[in-house]
Amino acid sequence: MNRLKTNFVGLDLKNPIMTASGCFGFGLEYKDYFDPNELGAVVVKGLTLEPRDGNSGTRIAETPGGMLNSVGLENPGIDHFENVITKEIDGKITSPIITNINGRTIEEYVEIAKRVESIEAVKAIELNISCPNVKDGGMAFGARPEVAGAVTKAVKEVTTKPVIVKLSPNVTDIVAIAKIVEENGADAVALINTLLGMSIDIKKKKPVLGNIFGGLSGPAVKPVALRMIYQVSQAVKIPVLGMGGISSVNDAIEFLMAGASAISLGTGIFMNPILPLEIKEGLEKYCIENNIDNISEIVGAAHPNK
Amino acid sequence: MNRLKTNFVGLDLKNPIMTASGCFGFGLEYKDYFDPNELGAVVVKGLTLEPRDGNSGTRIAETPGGMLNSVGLENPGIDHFENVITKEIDGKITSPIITNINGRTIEEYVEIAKRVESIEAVKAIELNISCPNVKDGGMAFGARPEVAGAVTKAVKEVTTKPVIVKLSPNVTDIVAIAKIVEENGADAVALINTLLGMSIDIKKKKPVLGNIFGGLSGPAVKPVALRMIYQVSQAVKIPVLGMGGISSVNDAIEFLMAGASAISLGTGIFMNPILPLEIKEGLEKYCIENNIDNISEIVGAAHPNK
Amino acid sequence: MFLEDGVIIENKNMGDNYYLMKVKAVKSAVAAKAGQFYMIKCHNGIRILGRPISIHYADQENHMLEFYYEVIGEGTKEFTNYKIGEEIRLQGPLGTGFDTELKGKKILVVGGGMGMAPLKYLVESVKNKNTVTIIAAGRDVGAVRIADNYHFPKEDIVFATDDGTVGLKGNAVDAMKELLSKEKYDIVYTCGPHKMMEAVARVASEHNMRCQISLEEKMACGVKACVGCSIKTKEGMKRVCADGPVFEAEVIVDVNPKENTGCSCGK
Amino acid sequence: MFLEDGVIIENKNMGDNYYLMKVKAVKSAVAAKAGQFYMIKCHNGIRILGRPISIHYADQENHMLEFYYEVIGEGTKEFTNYKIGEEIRLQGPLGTGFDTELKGKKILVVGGGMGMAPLKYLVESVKNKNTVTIIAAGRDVGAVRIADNYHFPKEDIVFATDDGTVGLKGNAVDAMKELLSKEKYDIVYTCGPHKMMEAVARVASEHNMRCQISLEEKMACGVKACVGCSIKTKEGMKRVCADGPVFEAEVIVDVNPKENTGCSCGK
Ligand SMILES: Cc1cc2nc3c(=O)[nH]c(=O)nc-3n(C[C@H](O)[C@H](O)[C@H](O)COP(=O)(O)OP(=O)(O)OC[C@H]3O[C@@H](n4cnc5c(N)ncnc54)[C@H](O)[C@@H]3O)c2cc1C
Ligand SMILES: Cc1cc2nc3c(=O)[nH]c(=O)nc-3n(C[C@H](O)[C@H](O)[C@H](O)COP(=O)(O)OP(=O)(O)OC[C@H]3O[C@@H](n4cnc5c(N)ncnc54)[C@H](O)[C@@H]3O)c2cc1C
Ligand SMILES: Cc1cc2nc3c(=O)[nH]c(=O)nc-3n(C[C@H](O)[C@H](O)[C@H](O)COP(=O)(O)O)c2cc1C
Ligand SMILES: Cc1cc2nc3c(=O)[nH]c(=O)nc-3n(C[C@H](O)[C@H](O)[C@H](O)COP(=O)(O)O)c2cc1C
Ligand code: FES
Ligand code: FES
Repeated sequence: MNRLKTNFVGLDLKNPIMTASGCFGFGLEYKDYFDPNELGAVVVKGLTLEPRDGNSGTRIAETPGGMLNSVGLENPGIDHFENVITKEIDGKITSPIITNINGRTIEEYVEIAKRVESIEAVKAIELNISCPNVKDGGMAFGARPEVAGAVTKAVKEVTTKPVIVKLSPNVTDIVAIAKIVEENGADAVALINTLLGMSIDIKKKKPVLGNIFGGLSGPAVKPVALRMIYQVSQAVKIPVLGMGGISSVNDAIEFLMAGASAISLGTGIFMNPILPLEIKEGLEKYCIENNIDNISEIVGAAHPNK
Repeated sequence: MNRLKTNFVGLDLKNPIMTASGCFGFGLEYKDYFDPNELGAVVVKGLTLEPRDGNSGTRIAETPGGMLNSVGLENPGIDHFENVITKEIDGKITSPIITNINGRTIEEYVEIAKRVESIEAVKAIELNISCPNVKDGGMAFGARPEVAGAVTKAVKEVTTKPVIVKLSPNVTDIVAIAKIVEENGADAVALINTLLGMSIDIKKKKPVLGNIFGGLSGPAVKPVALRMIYQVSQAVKIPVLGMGGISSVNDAIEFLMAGASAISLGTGIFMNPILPLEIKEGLEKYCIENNIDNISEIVGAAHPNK
Repeated sequence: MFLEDGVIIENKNMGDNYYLMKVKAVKSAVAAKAGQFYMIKCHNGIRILGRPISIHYADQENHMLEFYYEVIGEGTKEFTNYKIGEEIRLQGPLGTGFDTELKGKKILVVGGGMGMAPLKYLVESVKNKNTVTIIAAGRDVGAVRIADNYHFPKEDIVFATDDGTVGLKGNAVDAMKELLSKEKYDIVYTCGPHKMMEAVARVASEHNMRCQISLEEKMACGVKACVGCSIKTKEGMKRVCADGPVFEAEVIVDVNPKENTGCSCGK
Repeated sequence: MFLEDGVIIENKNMGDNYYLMKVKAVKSAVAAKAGQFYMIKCHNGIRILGRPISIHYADQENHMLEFYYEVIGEGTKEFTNYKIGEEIRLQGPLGTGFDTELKGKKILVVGGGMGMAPLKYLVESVKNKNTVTIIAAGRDVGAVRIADNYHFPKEDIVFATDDGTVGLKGNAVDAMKELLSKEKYDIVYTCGPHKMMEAVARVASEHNMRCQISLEEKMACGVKACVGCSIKTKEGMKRVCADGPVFEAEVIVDVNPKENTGCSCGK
């Protein structure tokens, strides 16, 4: 009996454990530490239409119990992904591949979604709406409900693949945004992306990151992630992919109980490259010890009605 | 030469080090560890018109590099503060006292501000707008610019004491809120209050806190606090009182360089009861070693124009 | 109240998940009073709050403090790795302990499991001027093994275990009732699972005995600065860290029992 | 690449802020190649990222690795407290090291300060089949003391210090130019402050010599999964953790010098 078997947005997964976009390259980078096919799904680095060099200067800063990154979506572009990377991973990664897609305008999102549509290996799309919307004065797509709804709708119209909309936590009301992307056809929501933060080099009297600001991730953000997942999972009917600081089996259980149907591991893998395996084994053990036939039974267990 | 002497909202302070509301009781609780008169100012526990018992159930949860609290504004009420507490601390605390005030409606804020106006010992008001606004469907006063502006204006109209408006970080655009409270007469802004978070007890399958959600504070939130202080201090002309995770001398310097004219210590005091003294001595040493006549010279040093 | 860096001179497993830590700490050992506690700082900075641990025993002459602790989560697990010679930062002594200013009284001490930790020093503080009877209750023999560490004739301790592996098969209240059927006591001190203490307090009240109980709450500051540990009592809100952890049972028990403001002790 | 728990067998101060740590780690000692590095996990969980530290020396027979480190911040400060017998988690060996597949060449090795750390094992890996000359440069005598730990006759090492406390009074490039005025070399390996390496690379290029340089960047994953350590090169974006840390100087130097994408090494 596989107690971890999970169906998420129509995909049959061995388990509810995925990788967080941007923390697992394109799937093979950690293969010396564990077999990526042990994962429920592999979410790859955020892609854009054109290749991007990302931000200049220092891009990583450690913070207490967390880290900041300002890689700025460095990626080889959708062409390279389609023509080179999918070939490199072909046969080597049999777990479903999910691409994380990004644009500067709704048109760019639509364009890249169309490109992904024809890539067989890709089983679902994670729509990252945390990026600044250049047409909207640089405020993130995910910051305004109408805009979040519009981009979701536009992408849904051009793809048959399930669309998981990845929400930014840097908002006053994440529930409102989750609801509107649900209304506009999202198959699931993923949360949380990074919290906007910064760090200062007191010797140089300058921000540590070349880009000044960066995204905060890791254990430090866990309580915020759990709160948002708990709120959103009660407000929408679509499933939630939970992430933000998971670094142990107990953390994973907390996220499931908060209402995440599946989880993504990011910074936790940097801290411990075999974390996905440890969580997989830990969840199995938890099910056996607690007489649980399937891990999905604990999803949302901490909700008030349970 | 006192290199730490600072003027903040018209108050002459020995140094820019204050306590964070709710983390230092009413000023004498830590007196066995250090003399509270070593502080630039003492910000006392949030007060309401009526005494409040606060939230029931567990109110404290530790999180990675941080903590959650849901004390729910337990406080003895303004009467008790005026009639009993000000007498208890009279003569014992000579550093300026700043009261943190809270209401459920604008009227309540006005009422309590009027009461504070007549209390001689209180040298300034910290207006906490992170509480839910009962008349506005429970969304925090600090979450909507118009409301934040309105409460600031109403309080300013009934007091002659400087008003420091304390902002909630749980918003999409903290700069917009800072600007509107500035326009409405705030003498300074204080940030950040706690990030809304939660924690789950996986054995009980329930939220750890009786109130489900709580406020995240401590080192974990430092990067978010620094980012917001950096943004706000460049956008407004009034001074910024910075806080959120300060637990070392270097942290204090980071906050000053980010643009805070003064700093408050909260959770860091729980971690190390003599932190305020260590920071005071550390800042003095920093000034001497770096040939700085007054610590205010480094305020905003990390800003781009510097 | 102060901060002191103590030096660990012993830190050993006492069976199951129980550990005894002996610390050399001059000021702390002298200042400690029965029922008070120290906040012990974890070395791992990811855990920012001190762990409240009761004074198990204080040897004022040799400047030594004993802590008896159970591994519950990551913090107490971390404690088990501390080596002899390592320093730990103590904040304390904190709180209001037991009333030990008694003379010529018949005292009944009822401990349940880890609740027996603070009672060793209580017994030391009152046994010379009073007559003391001790009930040591727990799940099984492991849970009451802490009594071996008391400076008290083991044969004079009344044991009660749920599984009967040692002493009476039954709980603390069963043992208490049995004693009360034969003897009268002036005061009961109790520490253990909240439900046990409530039951003990009720029996005490039925017998018109004064009863002091020791509570647990999650704490951040330990000095009544954060009101995180506040509980509702008959005398209004009280801070477990400062007004307690020891309270007169009558101000605590039966306060709004539907509201979960009593005690976080989930045992 | 793998994870291994090594056991510390030595961890001593080498003067100033410099430390030498010897670790017993079977797989790691055997797998290590000159110029590669390990990410060392801090014990204090508040520091979540591994610290990249070069392989100073690997004794394959005795399964021992040497790390030579300087205290920079809290992480390396923490390292100094690790005791003999304590375990440390190593992730590695990571990255692309120096080209050590040379035979019969005249090799010039130019190290500056802590940049000399990876060069010990480089020298060990090439000295038998080639002729090696070493320049050890640094601020003062303390900064070049690391050379004492090389398995190389000290009198054959050319020292250069800014303050002249040992060897030539001058920098690495001064020493290099002096050597080049007398001799020809086939290849230069260099590691040290970025400005020094750039200057060394320029001189090498003027003399038509191949030059390998070893870069530093802040890292999160160490395995090219996060692109945090990416830098712009003449061959496009490269990851210092995997494509480097050792690069041919020509692909790095003079790339868009106005953009701060080169190297975080602020020394
Ligand atoms: C006044 C007082 C005296 C105590 N004396 C003893 C003693 O002598 N021996 C002993 O073994 N235990 C004692 N405890 C309980 C002890 O404090 C907890 O077991 C310990 O804090 C658990 O820490 P952890 O990191 O292992 O557990 P975790 O559950 O990982 O801790 C998470 C957080 O919750 C807090 N916490 C968890 N359980 C409790 C609890 N029961 N009470 C208060 N805070 C808790 C921790 O301090 C920490 O902040 C006492 C508690 C109080 C309030
Ligand atoms: C490939 C490589 C090999 C290295 N080899 C050695 C060596 O053999 N000996 C040695 O003493 N040092 C070496 N360093 C530098 C060493 O990694 C840093 O000095 C160390 O990480 C500082 O950690 P800290 O916690 O003391 O400092 P902090 O400044 O507190 O560290 C904060 C964060 O920045 C990172 N960081 C700080 N400085 C550097 C740096 N120069 N390079 C990369 N990350 C940095 C830390 O890893 C940490 O994530 C090497 C760096 C790299 C990239
Ligand atoms: C180095 C790094 C790169 C990231 N890149 C992306 C990205 O390209 N697209 C995206 O949606 N999220 C990206 N993220 C966010 C993560 O996918 C994840 O949402 C966040 O880090 C919180 O999870 P964690 O704490 O487990 O890392 C990135 C995070 C990190 C640390
Ligand atoms: C236990 C506790 C109680 C608090 N009570 C108040 C309060 O009454 N009013 C208020 O404005 N902020 C309150 N705060 C927020 C702090 O003043 C501060 O803004 C926040 O904790 C961030 O700073 P820190 O990380 O240094 O603690 C409280 C924080 C804590 C931890
Ligand atoms: S722990 Fe802060 S008031 Fe008791
Ligand atoms: S450190 Fe992650 S790609 Fe190099």
